[in-house]
Amino acid sequence: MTIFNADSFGEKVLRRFAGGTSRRGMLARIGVALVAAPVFPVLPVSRASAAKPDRSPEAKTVFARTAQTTDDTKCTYWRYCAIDGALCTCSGGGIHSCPPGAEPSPVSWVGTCINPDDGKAYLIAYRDCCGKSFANKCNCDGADRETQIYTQQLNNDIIWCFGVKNMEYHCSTAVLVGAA
Amino acid sequence: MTIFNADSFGEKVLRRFAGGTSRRGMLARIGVALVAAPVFPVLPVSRASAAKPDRSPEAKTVFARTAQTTDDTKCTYWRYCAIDGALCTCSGGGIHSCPPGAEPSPVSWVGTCINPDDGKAYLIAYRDCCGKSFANKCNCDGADRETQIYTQQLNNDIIWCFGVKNMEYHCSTAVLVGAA
Amino acid sequence: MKSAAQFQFPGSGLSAAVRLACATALGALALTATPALAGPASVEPEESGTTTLAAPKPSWAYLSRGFVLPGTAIYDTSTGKYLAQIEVPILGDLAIDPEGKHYYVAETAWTRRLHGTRQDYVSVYDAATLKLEGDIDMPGRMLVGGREHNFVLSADGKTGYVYNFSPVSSVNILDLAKRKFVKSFELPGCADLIPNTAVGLAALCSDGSIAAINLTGGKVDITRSEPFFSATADPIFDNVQYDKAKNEVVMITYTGLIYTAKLGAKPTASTPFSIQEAAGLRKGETKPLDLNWYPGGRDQPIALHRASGHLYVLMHKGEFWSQKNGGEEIWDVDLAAHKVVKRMVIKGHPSVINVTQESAPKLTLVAEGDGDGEGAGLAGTFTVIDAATGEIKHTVSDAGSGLIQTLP
Amino acid sequence: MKSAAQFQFPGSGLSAAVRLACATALGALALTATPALAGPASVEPEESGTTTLAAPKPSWAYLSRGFVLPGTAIYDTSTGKYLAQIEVPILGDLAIDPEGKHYYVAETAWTRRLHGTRQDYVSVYDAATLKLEGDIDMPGRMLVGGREHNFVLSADGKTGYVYNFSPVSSVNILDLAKRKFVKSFELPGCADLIPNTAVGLAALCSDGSIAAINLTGGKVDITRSEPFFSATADPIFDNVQYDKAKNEVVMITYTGLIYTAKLGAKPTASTPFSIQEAAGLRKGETKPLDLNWYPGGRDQPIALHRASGHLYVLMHKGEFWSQKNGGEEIWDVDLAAHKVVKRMVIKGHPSVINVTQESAPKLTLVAEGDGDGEGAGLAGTFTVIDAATGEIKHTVSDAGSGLIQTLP
Repeated sequence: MTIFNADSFGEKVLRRFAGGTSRRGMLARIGVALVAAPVFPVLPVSRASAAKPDRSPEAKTVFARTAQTTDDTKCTYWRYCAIDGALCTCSGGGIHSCPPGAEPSPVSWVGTCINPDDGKAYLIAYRDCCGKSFANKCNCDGADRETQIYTQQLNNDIIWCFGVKNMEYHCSTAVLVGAA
Repeated sequence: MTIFNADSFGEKVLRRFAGGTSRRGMLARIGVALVAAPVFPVLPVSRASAAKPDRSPEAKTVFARTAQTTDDTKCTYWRYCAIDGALCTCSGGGIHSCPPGAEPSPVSWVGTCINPDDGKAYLIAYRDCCGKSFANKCNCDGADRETQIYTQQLNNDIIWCFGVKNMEYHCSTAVLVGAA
Repeated sequence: MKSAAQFQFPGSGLSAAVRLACATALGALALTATPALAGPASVEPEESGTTTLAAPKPSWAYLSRGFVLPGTAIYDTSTGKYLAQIEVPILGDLAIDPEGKHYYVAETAWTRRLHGTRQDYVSVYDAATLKLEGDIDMPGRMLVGGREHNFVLSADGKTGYVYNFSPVSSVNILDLAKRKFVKSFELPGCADLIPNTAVGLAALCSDGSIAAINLTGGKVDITRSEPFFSATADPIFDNVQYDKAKNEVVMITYTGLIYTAKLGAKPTASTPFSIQEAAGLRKGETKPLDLNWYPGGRDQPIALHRASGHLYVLMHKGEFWSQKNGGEEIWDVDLAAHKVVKRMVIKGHPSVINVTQESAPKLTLVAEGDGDGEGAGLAGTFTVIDAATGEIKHTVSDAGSGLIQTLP
Repeated sequence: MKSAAQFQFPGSGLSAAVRLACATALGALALTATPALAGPASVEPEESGTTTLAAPKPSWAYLSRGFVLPGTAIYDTSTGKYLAQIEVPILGDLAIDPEGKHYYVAETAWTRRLHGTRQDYVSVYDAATLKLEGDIDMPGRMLVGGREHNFVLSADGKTGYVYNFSPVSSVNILDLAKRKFVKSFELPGCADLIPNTAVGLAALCSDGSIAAINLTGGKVDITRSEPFFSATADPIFDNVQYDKAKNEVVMITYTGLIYTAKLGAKPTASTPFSIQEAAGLRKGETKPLDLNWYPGGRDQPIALHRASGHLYVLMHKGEFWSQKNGGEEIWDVDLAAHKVVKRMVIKGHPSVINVTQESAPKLTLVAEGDGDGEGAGLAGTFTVIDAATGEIKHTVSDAGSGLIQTLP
């Protein structure tokens, strides 16, 4: 049986949605849904180099080779390898905080970015901040392992504002979820 | 008694609003309203040089001295002396026609512009075309005899879209109403 | 001077224009002390009116202005002239009636701009007057920009299909003749709706297959092809090109593999060929540090001229995962011959390409440019190029930065 | 493979996020074949949150982004830092609660973007969280950009006044404490609402007077001053400057005449003085071909520092009827002394000026620039200048092009 990996969706957020239940409880509930739907294809993810990650410079994308870890208001900041949109860090928010009045979307697209300081890959949830007009500041458009809309959770063109009052797109954050 | 000069508001349009009644009938109806309201100030207009117009180059504004009569898609076209907004001539409309899908506002602000070909002054009704998103093409901002919002009909910042289905501003036309 | 603000017009039954006349008259201006009718105007006053459009032509290009300014501009590629603007909001999707009678716009609005109640609907516009004829309400739609396959019509133009992601993946079916929402069905794991003659629809799926969606029976029947591409390692660009006459779809992957799939009840994909190899170069690879030519563009990297079977592809130099980069060249691919027959150098790194379906096709490009307003969709330059000669026919600056559509 | 699209989640009571997890899981991706909980993440996952704002400060500037992009940006002029965006739509009007607890936005929306039902209302936002607390519906409002006097609050912040032009001129009164529309009254021939301590309101009128609007009784009582300016030959710029402590208003005309009017039950205007004469130059004239310095700016040509009685005016060289031209210099006028005490050369022809009410005031400017996006409100540069020294403290490009407001 294939089990859902909550990390890919930001386990904390799922937990919050489930009303503070434990990760194990959460997974169990999702597991039920999956088990109940065996007729659907449940394929292993081929997240880039998920199995045996090669973090040598030769294995790094252009973005990863030139990324920096000091200024999160620049498109070259390491976590932005697959971001698309206005940086919340330029719009009154933070790297994982929405600006005042905006609501973080509980669901998001994800990316796998390499931190040049330790050479390790991390799972990043690009959580849109929603319900306010487009900030239009520090617009970035990362493309590492970004795919198309038939694989929604790896596509960064979609307005990722679900479960919020209004889906208007304001800006994007890059939340560290864990090691990839 | 002071009588309303329908020219200032585009007499044809007033006539249309009144359901095809004659100009005289129209004036009579407005006259009633004015007569019925003697407590309100009814001052003569001091439209620039209305009494004894001086059309010599020395009496012309900067705009009038440099205006042209050949290209109505340029801000320097003579009728645009007090226009503010996107030219409908650049947006699929004409000098007195709205682009497809837009509705001409029956009321408008007015200007008095000098045609350099005959040196005469004409009354221009700047009729906004409404109900479509801002065209944002060939934006011009004339200022001849343009005043502030306490004299609405000579102000060109107001969205002049009344009596139309939706007041969204699309573009502006410059309709020749008559000799000033 | 003192005045009573409670004054009511005796002529309160008058229209808005007359009331304005009164109101401003009372307020003072635009009155003369000279007698009215002192002399007739020396010039006949002009009538205001509204222009209308001709029926849609194969030479027309429909250019979405992008993410900041609403509106899709219609240009005639023969003259370079701007004709009008269709009211497609930001993130709205335009579908053109194959009969040329209507434009359909799938859109989403909240009753009070950024709050209130969400509404999803298709607005119906007359193609000649661009007047709104009505809305068809529906349960929802995906909010994303720059996609051609989230709102598609059946070949006869009588049925509309709107992709929804709520975040459950589904499709709304609309009867455009009756102007009614018919029903929704879930479409797990697939997106990018493609018309599919006789069957209903097709869609791309995340397992690397194409699904045929049979809508002819009471039950929605979804049949997938064998998986033939990797949705994560080498994805197919969303904006695949559909050829109605052949009921075929032409696709390209990030590395530059070109596939043709025959649709129908069970789709089958061709063996792909490499666009780089078709140009006499080495195949595109997914690994880093491998410098090559790759297809790319923010929204629309390929355009198919159906009658001639030529695919025009925006290509740029770089490494893999540069799929959003704009083009440095247009590669003209003869699909039957598996050959790149021409490479045209272009300026400004356009991220969108399309082609008119005329017998002498014209290429249309949108490049956002690097100036002020970059990323804001205001600085986009629209270029029309003769596909045969590569000659630039028209250039329009400040045109927009979104998708280009042409007649279906 | 075939699948039934009619599938329903057993967990349909789950939230949207979980349904997404399920939906996409079913669709294929974001799953691993490795056991879950194979090892704890080596890094603690971050929590998402939303930042809040401090209480409004005298150093803050509220900059409307203009005619294309909605939103009013808050900048701290001390640091040049962008703090947040208040949801003021295009043509919306912002009023700042003098208690610093709320922001009020008067706006107009149709239920379906460009069609449906018109709605006019004031949205109430919490000043710390910028969360919408509710709307106060009202009969209508004037649609115009860049005006400070279409939505004003009483000195105690408990009453809001919204100017309406339908095209009949009127005023809506709102009870902001109870969040209710109270009533409307007609205001023929006047506009530009100004608070008027103890009485209610004042307004500028087209007969060249100021009206006092007494709202203390059951009946609205409108008393006009003697006419003192010509609304057509030498108009006063709409964005007059109100001094709450003195219940006075400072105004400038197109030629450069500076008036101060004492408000109250019957307003009286001072004898004006010429800004050019106050600088040792000859007075501005209305006739063509007379080259001089004139005040001007698209929206906001003057700013009053109330405590010191200094008026800062955007001035440009030109002829009369150049009132929309941006500034080439800022003239610092000592109102009591009738003297221009300083002239500062500025770049970019800013069309908007304001000043913070700090003891060491800072001037704030917006200039639209001449680049791409001109007229579109995207290329505007925001500049902060030390009013005492003229030193540029901060410059922010792509900031917007609309009105600047500061604390009331």
